[in-house]
Amino acid sequence: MVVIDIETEDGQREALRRMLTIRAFDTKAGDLFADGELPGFVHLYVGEEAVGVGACSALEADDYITSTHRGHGHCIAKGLDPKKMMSELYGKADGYCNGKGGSMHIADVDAGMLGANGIVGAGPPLATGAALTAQLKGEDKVALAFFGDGAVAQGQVHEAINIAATWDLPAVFVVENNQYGEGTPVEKQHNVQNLSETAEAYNIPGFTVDGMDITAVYEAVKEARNRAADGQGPTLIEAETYRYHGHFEGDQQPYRTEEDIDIWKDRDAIESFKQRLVDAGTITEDEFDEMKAEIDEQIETAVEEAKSAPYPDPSEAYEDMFNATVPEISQFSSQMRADGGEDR
Amino acid sequence: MVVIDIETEDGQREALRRMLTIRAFDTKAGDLFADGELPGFVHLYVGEEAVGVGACSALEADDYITSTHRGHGHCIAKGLDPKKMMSELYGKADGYCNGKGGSMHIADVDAGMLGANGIVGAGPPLATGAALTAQLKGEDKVALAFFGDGAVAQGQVHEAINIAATWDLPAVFVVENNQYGEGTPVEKQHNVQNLSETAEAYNIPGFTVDGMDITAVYEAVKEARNRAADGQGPTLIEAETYRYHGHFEGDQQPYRTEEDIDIWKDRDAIESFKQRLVDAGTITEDEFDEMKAEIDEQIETAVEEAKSAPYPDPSEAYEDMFNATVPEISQFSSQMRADGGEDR
Amino acid sequence: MSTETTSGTGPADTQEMTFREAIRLALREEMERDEDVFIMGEDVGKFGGVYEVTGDLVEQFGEARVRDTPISEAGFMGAGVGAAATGSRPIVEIMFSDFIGVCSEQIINQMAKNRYMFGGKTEMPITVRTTEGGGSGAASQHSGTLHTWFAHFPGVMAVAPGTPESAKGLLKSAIRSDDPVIFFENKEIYGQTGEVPLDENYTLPIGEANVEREGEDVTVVATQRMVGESLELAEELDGQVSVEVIDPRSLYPLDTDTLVESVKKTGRLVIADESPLSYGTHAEIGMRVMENAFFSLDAPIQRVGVADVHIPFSPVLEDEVLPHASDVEAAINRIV
Amino acid sequence: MSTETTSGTGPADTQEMTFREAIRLALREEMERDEDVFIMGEDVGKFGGVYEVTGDLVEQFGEARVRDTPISEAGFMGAGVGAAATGSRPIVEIMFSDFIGVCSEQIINQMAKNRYMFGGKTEMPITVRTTEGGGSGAASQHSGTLHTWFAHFPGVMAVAPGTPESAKGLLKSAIRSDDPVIFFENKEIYGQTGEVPLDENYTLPIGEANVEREGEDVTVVATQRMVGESLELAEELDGQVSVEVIDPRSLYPLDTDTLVESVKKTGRLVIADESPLSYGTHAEIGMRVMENAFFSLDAPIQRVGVADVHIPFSPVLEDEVLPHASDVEAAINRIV
Ligand SMILES: Cc1ncc(C[n+]2csc(CCOP(=O)(O)OP(=O)(O)O)c2C)c(N)n1
Ligand SMILES: Cc1ncc(C[n+]2csc(CCOP(=O)(O)OP(=O)(O)O)c2C)c(N)n1
Ligand SMILES: [Mg+2]
Ligand SMILES: [Mg+2]
Repeated sequence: MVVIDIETEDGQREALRRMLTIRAFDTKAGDLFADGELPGFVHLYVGEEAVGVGACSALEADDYITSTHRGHGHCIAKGLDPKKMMSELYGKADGYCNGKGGSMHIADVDAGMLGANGIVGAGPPLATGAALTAQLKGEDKVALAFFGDGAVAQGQVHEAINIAATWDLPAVFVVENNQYGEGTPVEKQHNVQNLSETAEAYNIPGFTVDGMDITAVYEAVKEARNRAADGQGPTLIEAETYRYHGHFEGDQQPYRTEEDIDIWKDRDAIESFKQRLVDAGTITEDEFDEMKAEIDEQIETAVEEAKSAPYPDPSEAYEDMFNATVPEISQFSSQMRADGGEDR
Repeated sequence: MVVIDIETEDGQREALRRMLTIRAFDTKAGDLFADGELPGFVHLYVGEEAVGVGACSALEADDYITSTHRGHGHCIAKGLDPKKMMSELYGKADGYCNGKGGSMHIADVDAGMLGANGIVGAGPPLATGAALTAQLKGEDKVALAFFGDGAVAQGQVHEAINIAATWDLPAVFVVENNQYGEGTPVEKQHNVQNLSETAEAYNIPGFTVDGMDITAVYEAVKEARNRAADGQGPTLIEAETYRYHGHFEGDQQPYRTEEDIDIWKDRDAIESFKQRLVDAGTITEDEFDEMKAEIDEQIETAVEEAKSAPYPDPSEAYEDMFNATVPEISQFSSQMRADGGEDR
Repeated sequence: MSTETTSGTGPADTQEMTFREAIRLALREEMERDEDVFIMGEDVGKFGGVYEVTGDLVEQFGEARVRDTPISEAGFMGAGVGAAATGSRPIVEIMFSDFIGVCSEQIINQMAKNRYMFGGKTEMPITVRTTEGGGSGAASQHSGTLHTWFAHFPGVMAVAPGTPESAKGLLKSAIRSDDPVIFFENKEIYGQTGEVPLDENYTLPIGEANVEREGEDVTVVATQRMVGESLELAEELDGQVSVEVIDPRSLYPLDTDTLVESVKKTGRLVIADESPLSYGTHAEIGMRVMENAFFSLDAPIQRVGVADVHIPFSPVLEDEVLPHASDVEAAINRIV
Repeated sequence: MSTETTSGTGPADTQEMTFREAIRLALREEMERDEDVFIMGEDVGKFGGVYEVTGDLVEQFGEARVRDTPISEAGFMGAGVGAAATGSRPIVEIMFSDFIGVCSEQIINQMAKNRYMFGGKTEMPITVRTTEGGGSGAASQHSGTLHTWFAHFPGVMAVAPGTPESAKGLLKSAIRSDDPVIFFENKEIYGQTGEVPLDENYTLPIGEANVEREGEDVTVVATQRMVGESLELAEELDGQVSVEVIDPRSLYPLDTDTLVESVKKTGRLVIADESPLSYGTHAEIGMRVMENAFFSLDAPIQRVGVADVHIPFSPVLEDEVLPHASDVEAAINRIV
């Protein structure tokens, strides 16, 4: 992973680029899904870009993140390659998971990305475990878990934070409060006003930050990373944000109106960050447009390449279950394959 | 269940009687276990009597409680019959569960006692559900969950409290902080100083009370019950207490010393409550001794009767799985029984 | 498909509807019939359920009885158990059976055990509805078939119907039952249609298999999606091989008699179910038949299922691992 | 019992020890051998484990590597998965397998699926140790036998040894394995003794059954406690019936070949395992044998297990439902 030093101008431009890449990637993914191009579900990160990029900009290259079903943004923020991501969305052999994972399971463990995750709340315990490895081995690594407002109601999230807090593990917990868990608003899921109040239950620092402001996210996570790396244990950060699309593509969204969405769009994170950079002279309008065009083209190319990439061979469905060889799989599968191969 | 009005002298005497009954019952159970009389595990409530009795004194007859593996005290506090409890500990046919449940599963749903429970943290969701029934049916009933300090680290406890808080259910959550989960001290399980701080995560009232003082427990629970019945939602009460025995009988207790225990014994809840009643003239020393002797005799009788009571017929092992008849059970069991019946 | 009804009304009283609609109808009728029935789950209310099963029920019954929950399956599964123990008759929806690992404790140690542990002194009238199965590119964490776990675990009934009619009749029985029932809905057949009795008292007993099609040469015991696929295959093979197709409908209790009777007639058995093969539903069905029709079997029993892998994302891979009619056909060919 | 070792040292290098001690020895040796190995669970440290398995290990390896946890099985199971994905080799203890319902999500959706979902690009070197079985009056929530769940669920290996020697050899293999292994320890045999190789490199391959005793008339496939009971029974029956006793040791993968070979010789099979019978371990073993030795079977396969009930508390009831040697004997008598 290329680390972004967001305190430099280069870093700021790179952060902007990643936010734009997420937006372009996920907008495109939404269109492709609507066109029936992509199988399964896609959950888009559009609107929430400042959270993923702000948080990852505060990490070091070897740090870990865990992600969610809404994971594309985290992947790009952590430096993953949109091309291999797009191929994965298409289920192609050159995707991150060779087509086995799809949108909800993109991972690149070597890059510290421990996996998107289809199970709400499953990521934080994994981050606690990655932080435990770091503590046991005395490595200067931190594990950051992204999870949603809805996930805060999951038992295993509670358990993971409590363990990390009790053991002073180098972990950072980032709640992406995008105001809804599917169609259920946050106030129907929790009794607290701010989800950062749950930090009180673990006697760890808890902050609510503006998730539409990349700098605010960056600063909070930076401080949390420093604490964590220092042996002072985890921090809980709630980033208030909003998803512009439905929960998944196809969601009719009976639970909110266009106007509700517009209120947040008016505070769009990319727009405002860009404006700040323009005002500061870090980037010009022209450079910005160029950057955007470049990214759009990058994504177009990714789509083209993904489309034309080969599917995995069907036989690969029976590989990768175990490191060891398990006779059951080869026996059962060779029988299944011998049978009906042709008319599938 | 006979409700105790602890604000009357009769009620105070009855509360004292129940505390003494718990102490006598569980001390006896410990002796019987040591003598190899009782199968399985027994977890004793000795030392914690003020919590169970104080809390149940604040309930109405139709209210529900859920309990734990350390449930004898809750049973007696809720008015269950020590005789049927003792029979259950012996696995006899006239026990509360006809011998099927044993110490860890005593229940009397009609009396509002929804069951001791061998799974740490499993009770609070059940209490949330009982409270939900009350809310849905508009009944004036409250459900109170007892659980340990260790259980606060369980995900389902978090989920249960969050749901009850979000739905304003008539529930009361009572943490019996006896300072240990098995051999692990509370500070190795949690990062907070007082477990009542976890109430902040649910935006509900949280109190820490002296669990060695029955009045303190009673008052806190009474207020919580009123709130709950009033539609104002749950309260979390931490009662600080101590178990005088090991986690289970047989525990070598490498994690603490006799002196540690003595510090708490000096503040014994029964001793101090008795002293207050004697000072107030509610009971005389003689009356107290008489009460104690009566209870000891009651427990002795319970043991004698339990010993001589018949075991359930072995065939009953195949009953009670379902309300409906399931052919599998009768087929498999009749085969098993036809076989090896005699030499068991 | 049979159109038996318990009330004796004729086949005229049926209506063609989808599997999904049949379930919704069962829910609606039982909620109308019994005030103690309520539904609890994630986005079952205004959202209508991610597979649109609860649909508009919230409009008729209100938010209290069609209740959106926080994402806390253990909490609300446990709340269902506690509610069932205190006079309610809850229906708990777990969006995908793949998620049941977050709340299986409340199922196995509370729901399934209370009655027994308490010496029969309590009832547990709760129904858990959940979805199963691959076929839509939902990948490994949203495509599993887990019913073997709950067919195996004592103290719960496991129902997994293959047709809209069975779905209605069995779900109504599940809701009315005083025992806990886990009701598995295969996502791929939500849109399949069939004639469904409109009689509000139409129920099907849990534990009765249904001979969906009679045949002489081979018995295909098929569940869920495989029922329809096997019926189509049987039609195709008509004239060459005479295939009897049976939907056990309930996996626990399992109607051994109907299966055994069929195999005594045909002498051959293929079991088609989407579970992973090792220690799967197939093995029990096979053993039951073997124990009761050992000397009638003319050929080894054939299992059609998933070859002990997860359901992969890529369409080519997913298609590869899922059982299809072609696999059933190959299995038939091996033994006929 | 065989005393094969992988290093070629002789039988002199064994020592009699209990099942519990054999496990502790395996843990100690692997922790000495590999710094990345650590143990995590409730009261595994100073307390020594409720069944005294970890014992004094904390004194040798310290509290960081023999790590007491909060009562948060999902949290620390998930932490185990996360640790395994990042270079550690954790051993997670779940005190009773009955509790596994609070953390099965992390097993089935993370531990078991990561490698596959990620296209083989990660390893999952984690071992879960847990206890099973009835016989000590621990009642329904502390006496279950749940291994069928994990033998069935794809992506984890399920090991359930019946002797101290197997326990040592297989646990060491489990810890060294880069795949997730769930290691089931029957509580009732913790005190049973046997000769155990002391060689630090003694391991047993996961997936190999062991013929514990050769015989001609009937094959008894027995697991866990039933291994010892069946061996004793075989001795008793010596002269009347010649009983072959096989411990599969690993339920997934299952050594079909060894079982099939035996049944081809004896023509008769009894399967004794403490799982509930319906959809239990027995059914798969039976099906495998039937699929591969159909025409060698001279009599229906017999299953000995628990008749689909929970383990009750009262000693008379518990004794009634648990399988015993007498049940195995009756099963043999039915077919020999
Ligand atoms: C344990 C579990 N329960 C339910 C679901 C279904 N589900 C997927 S995403 C989602 C909403 C999650 O809300 P939140 O955590 O706020 O994340 P967001 O989608 O808003 O990013 C739900 C209920 C799941 N995947 N896992
Ligand atoms: C889910 C679960 N995990 C672990 C256990 C084993 N166990 C039984 S009691 C206990 C300690 C409980 O501590 P606490 O909640 O403080 O209650 P206490 O025993 O102190 O009353 C443990 C770990 C269990 N029964 N259930
Ligand atoms: Mg959200
Ligand atoms: Mg405690």
